[in-house]
Amino acid sequence: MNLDFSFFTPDVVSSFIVKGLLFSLQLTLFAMIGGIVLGTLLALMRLSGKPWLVTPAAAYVNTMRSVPLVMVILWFFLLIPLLLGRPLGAELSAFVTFTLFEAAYYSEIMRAGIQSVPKGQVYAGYAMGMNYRQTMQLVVLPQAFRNMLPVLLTQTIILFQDTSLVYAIGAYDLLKGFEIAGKNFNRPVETYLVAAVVYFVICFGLSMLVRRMQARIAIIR
Amino acid sequence: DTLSKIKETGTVTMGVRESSGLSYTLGDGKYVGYHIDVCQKVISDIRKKLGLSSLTIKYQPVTSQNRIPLVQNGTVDIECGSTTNNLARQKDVAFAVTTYVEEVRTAVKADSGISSISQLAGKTIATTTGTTSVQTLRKHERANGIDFKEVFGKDHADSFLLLESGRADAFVMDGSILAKNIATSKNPAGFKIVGEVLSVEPIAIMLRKDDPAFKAAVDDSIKAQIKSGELAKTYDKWFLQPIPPTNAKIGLPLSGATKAAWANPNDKPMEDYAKR
Amino acid sequence: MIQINNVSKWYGSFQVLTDCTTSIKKGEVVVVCGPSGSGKSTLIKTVNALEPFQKGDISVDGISLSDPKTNLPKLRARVGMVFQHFELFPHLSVTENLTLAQIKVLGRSVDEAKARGLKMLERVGLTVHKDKYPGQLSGGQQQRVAIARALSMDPIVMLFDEPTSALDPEMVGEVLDVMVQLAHEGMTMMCVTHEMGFAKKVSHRVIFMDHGKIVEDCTKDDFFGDPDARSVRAKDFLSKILSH
Amino acid sequence: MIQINNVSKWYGSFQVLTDCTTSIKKGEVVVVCGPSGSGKSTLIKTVNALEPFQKGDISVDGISLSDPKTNLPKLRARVGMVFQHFELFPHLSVTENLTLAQIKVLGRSVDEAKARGLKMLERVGLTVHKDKYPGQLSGGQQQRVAIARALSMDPIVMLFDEPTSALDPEMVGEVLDVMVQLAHEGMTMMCVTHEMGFAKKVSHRVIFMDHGKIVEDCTKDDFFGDPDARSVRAKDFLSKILSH
Amino acid sequence: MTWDWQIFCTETVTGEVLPGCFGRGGDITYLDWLLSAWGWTLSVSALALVVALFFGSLVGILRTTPDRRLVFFGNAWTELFRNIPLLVQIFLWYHVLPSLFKPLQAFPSFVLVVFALGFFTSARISEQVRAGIQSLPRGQRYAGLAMGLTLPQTYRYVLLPMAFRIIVPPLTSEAMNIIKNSSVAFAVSIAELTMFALQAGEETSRNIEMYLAVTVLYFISAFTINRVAQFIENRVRVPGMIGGK
Ligand SMILES: Nc1ncnc2c1ncn2[C@@H]1O[C@H](COP(=O)(O)OP(=O)(O)OP(=O)(O)O)[C@@H](O)[C@H]1O
Ligand SMILES: Nc1ncnc2c1ncn2[C@@H]1O[C@H](COP(=O)(O)OP(=O)(O)OP(=O)(O)O)[C@@H](O)[C@H]1O
Ligand SMILES: [Mg+2]
Ligand SMILES: [Mg+2]
Repeated sequence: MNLDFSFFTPDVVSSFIVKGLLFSLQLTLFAMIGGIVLGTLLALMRLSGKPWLVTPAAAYVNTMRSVPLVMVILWFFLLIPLLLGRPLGAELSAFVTFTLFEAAYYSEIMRAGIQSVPKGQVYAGYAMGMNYRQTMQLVVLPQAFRNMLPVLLTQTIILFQDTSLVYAIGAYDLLKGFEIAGKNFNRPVETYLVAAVVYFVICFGLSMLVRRMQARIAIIR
Repeated sequence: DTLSKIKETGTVTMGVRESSGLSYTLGDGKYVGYHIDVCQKVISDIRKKLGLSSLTIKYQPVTSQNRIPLVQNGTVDIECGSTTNNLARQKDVAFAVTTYVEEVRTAVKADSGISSISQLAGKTIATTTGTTSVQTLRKHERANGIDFKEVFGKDHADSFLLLESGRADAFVMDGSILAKNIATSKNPAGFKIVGEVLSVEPIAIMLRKDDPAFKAAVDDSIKAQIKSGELAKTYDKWFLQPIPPTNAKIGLPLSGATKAAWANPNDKPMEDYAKR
Repeated sequence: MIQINNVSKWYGSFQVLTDCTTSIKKGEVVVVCGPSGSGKSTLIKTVNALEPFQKGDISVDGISLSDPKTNLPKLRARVGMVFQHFELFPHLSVTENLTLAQIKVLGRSVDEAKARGLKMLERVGLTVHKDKYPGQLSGGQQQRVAIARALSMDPIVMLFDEPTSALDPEMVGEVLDVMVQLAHEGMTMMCVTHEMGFAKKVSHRVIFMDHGKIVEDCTKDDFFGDPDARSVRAKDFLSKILSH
Repeated sequence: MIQINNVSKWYGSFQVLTDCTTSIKKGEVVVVCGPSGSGKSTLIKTVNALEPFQKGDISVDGISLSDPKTNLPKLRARVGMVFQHFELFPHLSVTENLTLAQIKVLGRSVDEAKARGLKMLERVGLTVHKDKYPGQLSGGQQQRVAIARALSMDPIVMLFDEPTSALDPEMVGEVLDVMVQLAHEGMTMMCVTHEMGFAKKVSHRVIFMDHGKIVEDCTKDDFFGDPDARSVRAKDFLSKILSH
Repeated sequence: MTWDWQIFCTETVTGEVLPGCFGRGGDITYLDWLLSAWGWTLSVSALALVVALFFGSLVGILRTTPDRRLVFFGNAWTELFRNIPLLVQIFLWYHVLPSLFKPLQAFPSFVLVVFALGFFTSARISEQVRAGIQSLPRGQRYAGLAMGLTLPQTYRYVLLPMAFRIIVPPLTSEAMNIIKNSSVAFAVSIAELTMFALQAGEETSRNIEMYLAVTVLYFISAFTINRVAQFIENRVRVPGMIGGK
């Protein structure tokens, strides 16, 4: 196999790759933060013990987890304009869909995290006069979050890779950048090889970074 | 309706493809190609007609799966990718007069000795998922009783790679796409386009249904471009001259079918071409 | 100070507490003992409404728990509680553990809370560890911090749920010492514990529970001095606990 | 029976055991005590090679552990071990817990293994629970099953690592009773425990460890009878343990 | 918007609507095609799941052994396969590796995609298996060894039965993910549900109907897995322990 990377000029990188990379990173960051916040709320609903909160939260999470993300993206993109009566841009649509979808996954992680905090901690919070919100916010969630950091990270790496599914609605992400460059120059093998390396470096770097961060914020036991 | 919406908002949303023969991106939000040039001319004509001093064009990349819903739901005002005008689609959307007639052909390796589709019995043929060529191939197989193995690339670059790497003996696809892939390949002399035309497809600008005023405005502009020879110039620019980003020449002369369509502007669907 | 009247509690159809009645006066030290699963932890948790109960009533300092108008968090802030497994907040430093509830619940300023917390920390003899995290302390030290944490809220009564049973035997002493000192200072205390030495030394009364019932509720001297007058179950329990 | 010669062990750069030497004769009962973290568990785990060590040698029944030709699993099968947290296999019933290793390691038939296991279960007085799962038993019962499990392998020596320290005080007695009986029957035993009553009653020798070193290794009578002759650390430890 | 459900009864070449919706004698309706695509999706998923469970468990176990080299190998495997997007991995398996290792060309794309998807998922399963084993008290391993079981026997009889019980829920998610991720198989010419949706949507211009049908089938497949896993979870629940642990 003769490989030809000569077309990979700085110009190509800046016009094809950088834009996609930025979008992927933005989308990942936004969906991660939004997803964790929303997911935590869903997890608290599911753990509340009140049927009128548990049932809708569980239904939402289970449905989202049973449908491929690309279908959710597409449905949201195609159907919401029909409901709203006006179109939503591909980007905005992607931000909203990813947040809603990832929330289902993050909620499962946060639920496990909350359950990993001993019940005695909740009792201790209450016993000191804290109310439900304070106990969750000051005692339980900080611990749940620290305990679950590695899993949250793994999910975020998946999320970063999944941003490529925005192809379905014509948004432009990192992988799309590589693919288009590959098609325009008709060098798919070379671009995919570079893509593999770039993704590996980013994702692996990310997991290293978080591993380091975790060592710093992990709970000393 | 679309014209008044354009006038009101001062913007028009153009549906574009990231990488098709007639419409592709150079990255950085730049979209170019034969159909895009045609559309830009159409839009500037419409701007003059509406008496606007400026009109912002928003580019909305579309895929073959979502382009029709996007035109239907109003996200896209004028779709300038490379969409085949056929009867099924006419139920959902409208088409402007045909701007280009695509011919489905076969690319093979130059040294393969294959010169006709009939030599492909028992061979492996590549084509791309989500294109009409797949169905064309199936029809052909059924009609002539030829049996060939099919492999489907996820996009044209993939399919071409199948041919290049020897996994497939032929690549059946729109002629313009074949020509472009060959022109930009590492060894353009190693491939050739052979054999009969498997199907003929009119390519047209796609518009929202039931908006005759807008369609008339677009049609008029295209007809004017044909008359003034501007369309032929645009064709020459994209099919016979070096094009970005690689400066390769596609080298696909104007076909008889396209000439005929220009001579007699119409929005007939693909099925009408097949009957002839 | 604490009035427990005919309290009963069920988990589903399983009755954990049956008709429990007792009261604790200001300055009194009461030890609760009994076999595992007899409902000691449950009883002590009902006192500051950590566990709801279905029948009867409890009042603390004259405030009824079953009154829907009672602000439970506010009441709990005035009742100190120490747990078997310490339940320090592992993600917070010792100082933060001591000040968190003072700031968030009592609304004290950070400085005020710190001053108060460090004073209590000094009292349990751990000032040097103020910047460590709970995980860096031994069990005995953690439990003493937990006591300091409860004390820094200026409680009117302290509840202890087996404060020494998760400790290495070597460390039991240091925690008991702090508790003895508290008792001598006149703190009202309700302690679930199996440390009979502690009960003998400082308690005024002993409550013995079995199967969710208060089986014995008598003075320390009656309990230890006259085992033959006790119920069969209590006598058996005492002999098992004291035998080895 | 057991020979421990100049054993040293490091975790990275941290030395857990320093030059430990002692021996245990057939039929002897030796109690190991000392503060938390002093290396008691580590020492007892090196005896059946659960923890590797870097210097010195240990031999059990004449077989050297550091000899690369020694079949460690086979040797371990002949040494019974009981853990602080029981470590029954939670997914197996009591009977399955008792027979698993007999079948897989000793190659006994299922019937043979069952017969032997049930005999040991009877010995610890738990025959009625043979079909239950560990999670359905109390701590004391679980620990007795764990002892029966070790015994059903016909061990030549039994190692105990704080077998009662995770138990409710009420249940300590039932486990100690089983151990006392074993000792009386002449089993060779090495026990890490803080139960000084047990040590006084049945042990022949007491080993006191501190900071990875064997600080005292003397007869029971010397250890308890003459504390003033002991090292400062051991005396201090004894007074703490026995005070409450 | 109008629905056109008849489209599923249409013959795929002639475009005639067939009575009964199923084609006979070489005729194929879109419904026939849809069901066969579902079959491909399920076959790819099932086989990939087998591959993923096998390699994921193996690698996960290696990462908990005392041997440094095995741990390193396991870590490298996991990082490699989880940090590159699946679609890119598939491309490499299909287009790049065969040109480097000629023998790979002989493998049909079905086999390649099963392994590609299997290996990708194995990286995630290995994480879960490792976490499951490490969540068991250290004493369990000691107890097994102390009774004379060898290390493999300790894994087989003591650690793995509990570890797998603990990780049933995350494994369920992975099994559901594999169904969804199997859609990448279309990239290597497997006629599964996503390819069906792309192709049939293009041919009929009824994208919405096709997507709806495919979404429903994906949902049914994943949800069935979810129920089956729940059943397994209940079956293997250990008496006396909460939550099946
Ligand atoms: N959340 C719960 N749901 C159901 N039953 C429970 C619950 N919590 C406790 N119980 C049961 O209530 C009974 C009393 O429990 P409690 O914890 O009060 O006992 P205890 O006397 O404190 O025992 P220990 O000495 O073991 O701490 C026990 O039988 C226990 O199994
Ligand atoms: N895997 C390990 N890595 C590093 N250090 C360890 C490890 N296991 C034990 N240690 C350290 O070795 C020392 C001795 O531990 P060991 O468990 O033998 O103490 P112990 O005397 O049994 O204490 P305890 O009474 O708490 O059980 C302790 O300081 C402990 O922190
Ligand atoms: Mg209790
Ligand atoms: Mg120990």
